[in-house]
Amino acid sequence: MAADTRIDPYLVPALDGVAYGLLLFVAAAGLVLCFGVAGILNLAHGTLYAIGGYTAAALLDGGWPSLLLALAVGVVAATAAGALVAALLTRVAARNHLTQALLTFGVALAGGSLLVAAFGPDDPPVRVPAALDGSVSVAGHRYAAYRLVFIVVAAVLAGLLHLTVRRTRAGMLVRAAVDDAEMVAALGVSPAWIRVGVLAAAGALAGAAGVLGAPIIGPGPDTADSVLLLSLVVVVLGGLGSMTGTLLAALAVGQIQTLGVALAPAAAPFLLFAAMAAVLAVRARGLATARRAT
Amino acid sequence: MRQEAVRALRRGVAVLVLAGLLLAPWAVDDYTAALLARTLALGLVGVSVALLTGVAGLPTLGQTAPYAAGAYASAVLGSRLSDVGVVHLGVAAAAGAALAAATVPLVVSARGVVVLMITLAVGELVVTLVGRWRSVTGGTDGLAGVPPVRPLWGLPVLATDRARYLYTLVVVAVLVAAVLLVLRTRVGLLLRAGRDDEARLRASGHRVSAQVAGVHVAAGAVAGAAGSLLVVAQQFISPADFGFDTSALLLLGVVIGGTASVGGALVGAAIVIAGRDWLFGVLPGYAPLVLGVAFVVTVHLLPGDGHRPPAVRGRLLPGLPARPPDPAAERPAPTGARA
Amino acid sequence: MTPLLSARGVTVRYGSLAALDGVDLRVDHGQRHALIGPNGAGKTTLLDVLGGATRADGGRVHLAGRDVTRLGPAARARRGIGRIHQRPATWSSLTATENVVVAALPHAVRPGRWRPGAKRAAAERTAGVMLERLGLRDVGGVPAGRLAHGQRRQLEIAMALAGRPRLLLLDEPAAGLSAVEVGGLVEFLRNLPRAVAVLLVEHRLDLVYALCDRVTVLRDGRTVATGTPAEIRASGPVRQAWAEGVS
Amino acid sequence: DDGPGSGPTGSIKIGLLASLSGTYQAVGKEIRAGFELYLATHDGKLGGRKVDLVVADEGNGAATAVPAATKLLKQDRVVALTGIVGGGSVAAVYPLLNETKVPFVGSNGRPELKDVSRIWHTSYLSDEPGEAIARHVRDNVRGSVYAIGPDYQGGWDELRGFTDAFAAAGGKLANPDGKTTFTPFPTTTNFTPYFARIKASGANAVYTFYAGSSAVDFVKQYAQSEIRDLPLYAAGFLTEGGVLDAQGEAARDIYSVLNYSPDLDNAENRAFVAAWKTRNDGSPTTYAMASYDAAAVLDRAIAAAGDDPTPESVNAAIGQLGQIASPRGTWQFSPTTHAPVQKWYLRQVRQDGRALSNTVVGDLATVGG
Amino acid sequence: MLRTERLCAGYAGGIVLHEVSLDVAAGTVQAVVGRNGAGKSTLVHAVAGLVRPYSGRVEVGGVQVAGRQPHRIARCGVGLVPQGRRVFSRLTVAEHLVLAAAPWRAATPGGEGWTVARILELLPRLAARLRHRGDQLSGGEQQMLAIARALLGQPRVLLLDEPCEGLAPDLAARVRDLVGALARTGLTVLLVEQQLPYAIEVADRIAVLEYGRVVYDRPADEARADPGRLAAMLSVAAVVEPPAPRPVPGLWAGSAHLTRPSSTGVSNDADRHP
Ligand SMILES: Nc1ncnc2c1ncn2[C@@H]1O[C@H](COP(=O)(O)OP(=O)(O)OP(=O)(O)O)[C@@H](O)[C@H]1O
Ligand SMILES: Nc1ncnc2c1ncn2[C@@H]1O[C@H](COP(=O)(O)OP(=O)(O)OP(=O)(O)O)[C@@H](O)[C@H]1O
Ligand SMILES: [Mg+2]
Ligand SMILES: [Mg+2]
Repeated sequence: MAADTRIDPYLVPALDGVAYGLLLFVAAAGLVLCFGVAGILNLAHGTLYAIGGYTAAALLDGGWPSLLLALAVGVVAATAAGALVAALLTRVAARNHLTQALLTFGVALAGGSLLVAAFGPDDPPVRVPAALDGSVSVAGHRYAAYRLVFIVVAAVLAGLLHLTVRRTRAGMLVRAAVDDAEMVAALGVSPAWIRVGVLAAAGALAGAAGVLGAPIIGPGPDTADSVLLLSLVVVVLGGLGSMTGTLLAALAVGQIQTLGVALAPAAAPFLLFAAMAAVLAVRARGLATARRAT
Repeated sequence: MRQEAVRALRRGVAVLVLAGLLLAPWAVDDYTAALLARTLALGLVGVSVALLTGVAGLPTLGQTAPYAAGAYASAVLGSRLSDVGVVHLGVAAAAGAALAAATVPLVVSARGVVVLMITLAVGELVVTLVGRWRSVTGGTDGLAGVPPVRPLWGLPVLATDRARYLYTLVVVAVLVAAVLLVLRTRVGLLLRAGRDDEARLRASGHRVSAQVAGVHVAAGAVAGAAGSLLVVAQQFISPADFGFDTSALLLLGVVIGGTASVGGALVGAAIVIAGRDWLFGVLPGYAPLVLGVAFVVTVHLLPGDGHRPPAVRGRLLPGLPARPPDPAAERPAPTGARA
Repeated sequence: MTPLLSARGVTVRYGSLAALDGVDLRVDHGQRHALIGPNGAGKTTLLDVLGGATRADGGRVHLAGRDVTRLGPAARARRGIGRIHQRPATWSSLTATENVVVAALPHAVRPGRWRPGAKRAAAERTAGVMLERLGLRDVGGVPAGRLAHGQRRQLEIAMALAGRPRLLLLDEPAAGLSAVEVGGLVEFLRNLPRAVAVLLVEHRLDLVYALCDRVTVLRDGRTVATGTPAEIRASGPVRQAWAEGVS
Repeated sequence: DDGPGSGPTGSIKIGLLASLSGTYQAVGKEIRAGFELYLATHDGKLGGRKVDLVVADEGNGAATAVPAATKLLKQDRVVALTGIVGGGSVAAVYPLLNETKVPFVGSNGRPELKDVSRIWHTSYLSDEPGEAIARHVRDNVRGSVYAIGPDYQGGWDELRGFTDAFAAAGGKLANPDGKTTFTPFPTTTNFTPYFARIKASGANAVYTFYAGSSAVDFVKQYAQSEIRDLPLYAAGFLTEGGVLDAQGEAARDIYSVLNYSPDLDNAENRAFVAAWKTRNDGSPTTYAMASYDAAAVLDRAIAAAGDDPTPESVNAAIGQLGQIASPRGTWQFSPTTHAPVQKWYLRQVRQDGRALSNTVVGDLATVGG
Repeated sequence: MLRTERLCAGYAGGIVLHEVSLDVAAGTVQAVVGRNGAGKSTLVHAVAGLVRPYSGRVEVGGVQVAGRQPHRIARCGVGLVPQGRRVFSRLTVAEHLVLAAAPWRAATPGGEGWTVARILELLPRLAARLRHRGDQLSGGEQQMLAIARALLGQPRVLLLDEPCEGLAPDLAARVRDLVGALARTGLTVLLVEQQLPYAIEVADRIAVLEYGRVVYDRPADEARADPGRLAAMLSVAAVVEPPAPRPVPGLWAGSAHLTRPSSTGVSNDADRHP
């Protein structure tokens, strides 16, 4: 009984941490592909997500068909935006990560203000299908139904991504191009088209995440920045390119943001970054001492 | 032949810029002088970012941390000690160096994008701390009414925008010259070598970790000194001066300036920051749009450097370990991010 | 007499694969020692262990009687191990001269009183000599990243020598060198002062026999044989090892 | 066509600094619209002089606000400055105001300042909303109240205003350590862990202050949480302006305290709301109203400042204004704080035609001074 | 089949190749030799499109390809084994083999196509390393992988830039045999080789590059007949005798058995290969 009351208040945060972590994974999925796997630093990722979010806000009317429509439109729009980024990332611009950062940050700045100009400075309301817009009872606590749905969506996405990257020829080409684009070209495949494909696919993922995640991390002037930052954290913590690593990282970040905050509210403002710096530093040390074949 | 011409051209431009900067306060109004002073301070932080990012190959988003440490040390501690600028500079540089030294264990073995994220975290932590330590830093509202300083013992206090600007200019010029001089010695050579291939440097018997730690602390000191200049230029500091967007713009400015070039970093950072400040004034509401488009255009105008991209230590995307580390180490520990 | 270098029971495992499995090796002062064996035998891995780039899972390495097993590559380099890599490793944005200067710096003795730049000047003198000897003087001002493959390999040899090694670890120094350069290399190594011992990994047996006074054959991570070149050539088992290694 | 009593005319430069980009741009745009509305309804004149309104972007805070303000004060040499969303930005601009001796009629953020001789605010002090509602909460909630807010200066002030007055009125906080819970700002987007703590504390009601997207997140998650049945009291910004649309149904029934509501029944407000609706979508917010009032204050002060209004004379004139009729009801500057002494209203989010809106359900206290 | 005509190419630093004209008939091997830095790799890169020629023509099967993007040239049937291996460090050997297979191209003219099975038969060492990543291979293993990668693309024209570098002697010999065999099936080969005797043995024609110019281009028979001229051209002093073309069976035949570690004294016997 006593133990029960001690654990009970943390039950919902822990569950929420899972759902939130999975949302982070979905939001970061596009960036995993782009930066983690293909090595293209796309700082406009958050903007692609925001495109999906605004689409959801504009199209969702509380019914299921509108969800499908929003998903379709959001994915198409974000894919197009991803392809646009790829078009701007010519060979010159893509020559290294820092120039990529410069260019995509520019796209993010400009895209962000265009979105705000189009949709206004306020956070628009998002209406999810009525069946999901409520709370359900979990172990005697109320919990938002929509968040539970995320567990399924994220699991499917993680599996698909893993298969695509590890098992398909396309996935191998993408990884090969990171190592040596010229040799990929010598195999008869255009590295430029790989770049376009990756950014478009990342855009599609971000768009889907934006539509589906809109009820939780909703569209607004800040969305792009916060999604980008969280995604970067998750991707880097996940070890760049490993799907399982990214999933675990997302879950860990989710728990820190919920359970960690519930356990130590006073430390909340420091918790996130302190943990991240510590983990990365420890892991970097691990890598530095790991063997290397010369 | 062509290279010499380019070098001569560059030298000419540098002289022109310097002359322009010296004469500027008599040619422009107070607003522009104040803007220039602030910009120069940020340009100096840009120099420290370039020192790490371009010269040593450790891309950083966290130079705002020693910058903030220097600024607050100068405003709080320096003001109590004396009203002499060089004392403030010393205190600020020491504070910046101390903060950088404290974070050396975090940075020293990380490379590439991991450094980027660790330094980002350090920067955010420092800003959070500054925002909450109200008794000393004035909290999120900042520290207003910092008393003016005199550059040296016996000189009058800096009361006008023009005087403040000239003081900033002199200090920045001296510090940048010092950095350039040091980089011309073997220190610069070793840093560039480390950026290319660290393992080879070790195989030649160099202590790479000590070298990384050293440049990190030195860059911290430069950023700290810049913090003191910000206090002079602006007479007000708040955590907002040291936020993530400042770091990001500085890094981008350094990229525009040519990553590995100290002078370029100063100019690049200054252009980006001044451009933003100026745009906020003249194009209210459209500044981000214009800035964004400007970035996109700039990338395509940047001079290409032949075949090989300038190296970042271990590239931004570090190679995988030769052998997968054991699963326990691979599991990411809990962390978070700013939303 | 204590050997210059002795390695005992060196083992390196990558997962289930043992790249090195209890290898013993002894290099005497001034010796020219060759390490041969089929592809994937573990030669490079052994050099990595000796140079400190790879930490062994088992075994010990002694340099001039001192246990250096736990030292990193930098410390070993300062104790006199010079290294060239199978894939030429140079600092690509530095010029050839600067490469050699950097390699010489930890070992450059500064003359007398401290003067700014004295150490670098000393290193620069060393670099000049080394480049001259390896025939790289013409490309001294070219960034290493723009050198042809063979030039880079020669550059690395110059770098290794600039570090005043007692022991040179050479991983296929002749690979990718043209016939003239190979000739130069052989000449060069022959004239190397006897104070420098050499451990040479090479697939070109002609070079091995021309240069070395001792040969160790490695296969599947084990030493198969050690002896003089004549003994090795005469050995049946070695021939077999070699032939099987490739089929 | 000069107004009667006004001397030789020339135009007069007024600087408006507000967040037109970044996190607070929603507020910034209301402020700009409020000021421009006053000008539009008054022939583009203040005190009988054609106004040359110079607008600059405050951005996200002090770092961008300072250069923009420097430009207004030192390059454009405005006679008076108005606007400014963030309290931090005001603090940052403050030394400049002292240096250039230009009066500032702020319409939103108000930090703690040593010397307010040139600083005026048409908004409120950050601790006043809480102070105004504390007694009401004490009287209407049976049991303890949980206080929670964002962790920055504005949040500290807002919550301190409530907790101090609440304690003075004999109320009891439900927070375990008796202190307000502060959430990292603006990083917190997920409030579920805090709701779990509130549930565990056994509180009977919640008092809070959030604005902007934090407010949206807080309200939406609150409505789906296990404490959704606890009454929620808040400083009015929780449901003010655009955020209410984004919150939708989730905001229904929330109580808030504010110095303004578009449905207030007085002549000034009817005129103001009608004019607003012809030029903008939706109803005006307190931000727009405060900026409208700032224009009104400047209008009267410039008129009173004589033939050649200088920053000094305008500043002196502001001090002599006395009662000001405003859409929020009549108010006046407190001689000590230079912020309004004004009436506060209790509002509840209710159905109003097709949309939800903040409906005034009672008067609270007159606070200020 | 492969022709270059007055081909000029170089890097931002300047011109490296000066009007290089070569004509490689289908089914023959053209060897290119020359000192370090002579421009051999640059020539290979220029043909493959990795270096953009300044002027001149490159024809593959009669089609002018100079100036095209490298992947387009590859699709014309040009396979490349680059100097320095350049295997993909994060891909496993198996993944390399999957990637290299060119699904859009039919089998090589004349021969049956290269399959993974055939490759693994030729290079059995790779079969044991299928799950290793590129950066976990030894130098020689990487070289094998680079060769495998090029062959699986079913090339009509094969560019080999020192394909035997780092290979153990008998494997190197097998690769050389393979080059000859490939040419006999109709493949066109441009072979950069440092070891003159090998080049002479396997090639149909030999060209010498010096400072980016072709200073010698004759049928290999002529070179065989008069190796001195070629050697002089490359100014090879007879410091080291040319190595035996391949390990003859019985190379190390003998009776001496070696103990491990044997401690026979240091012998300074600098004797040479038979
Ligand atoms: N990091 C690693 N992970 C897994 N296996 C490795 C790693 N490094 C080397 N190996 C394996 O260890 C074995 C020995 O490699 P090593 O590089 O020492 O061979 P080598 O004798 O130098 O061969 P070569 O003559 O081809 O260069 C090889 O089979 C290689 O695949
Ligand atoms: N990326 C580059 N940028 C500038 N110059 C280069 C570059 N690569 C090679 N060079 C120069 O071009 C010339 C020819 O180089 P190349 O690599 O073609 O020679 P090579 O004949 O292949 O030599 P090796 O036998 O050593 O491989 C050399 O002088 C070299 O310095
Ligand atoms: Mg090897
Ligand atoms: Mg070559």
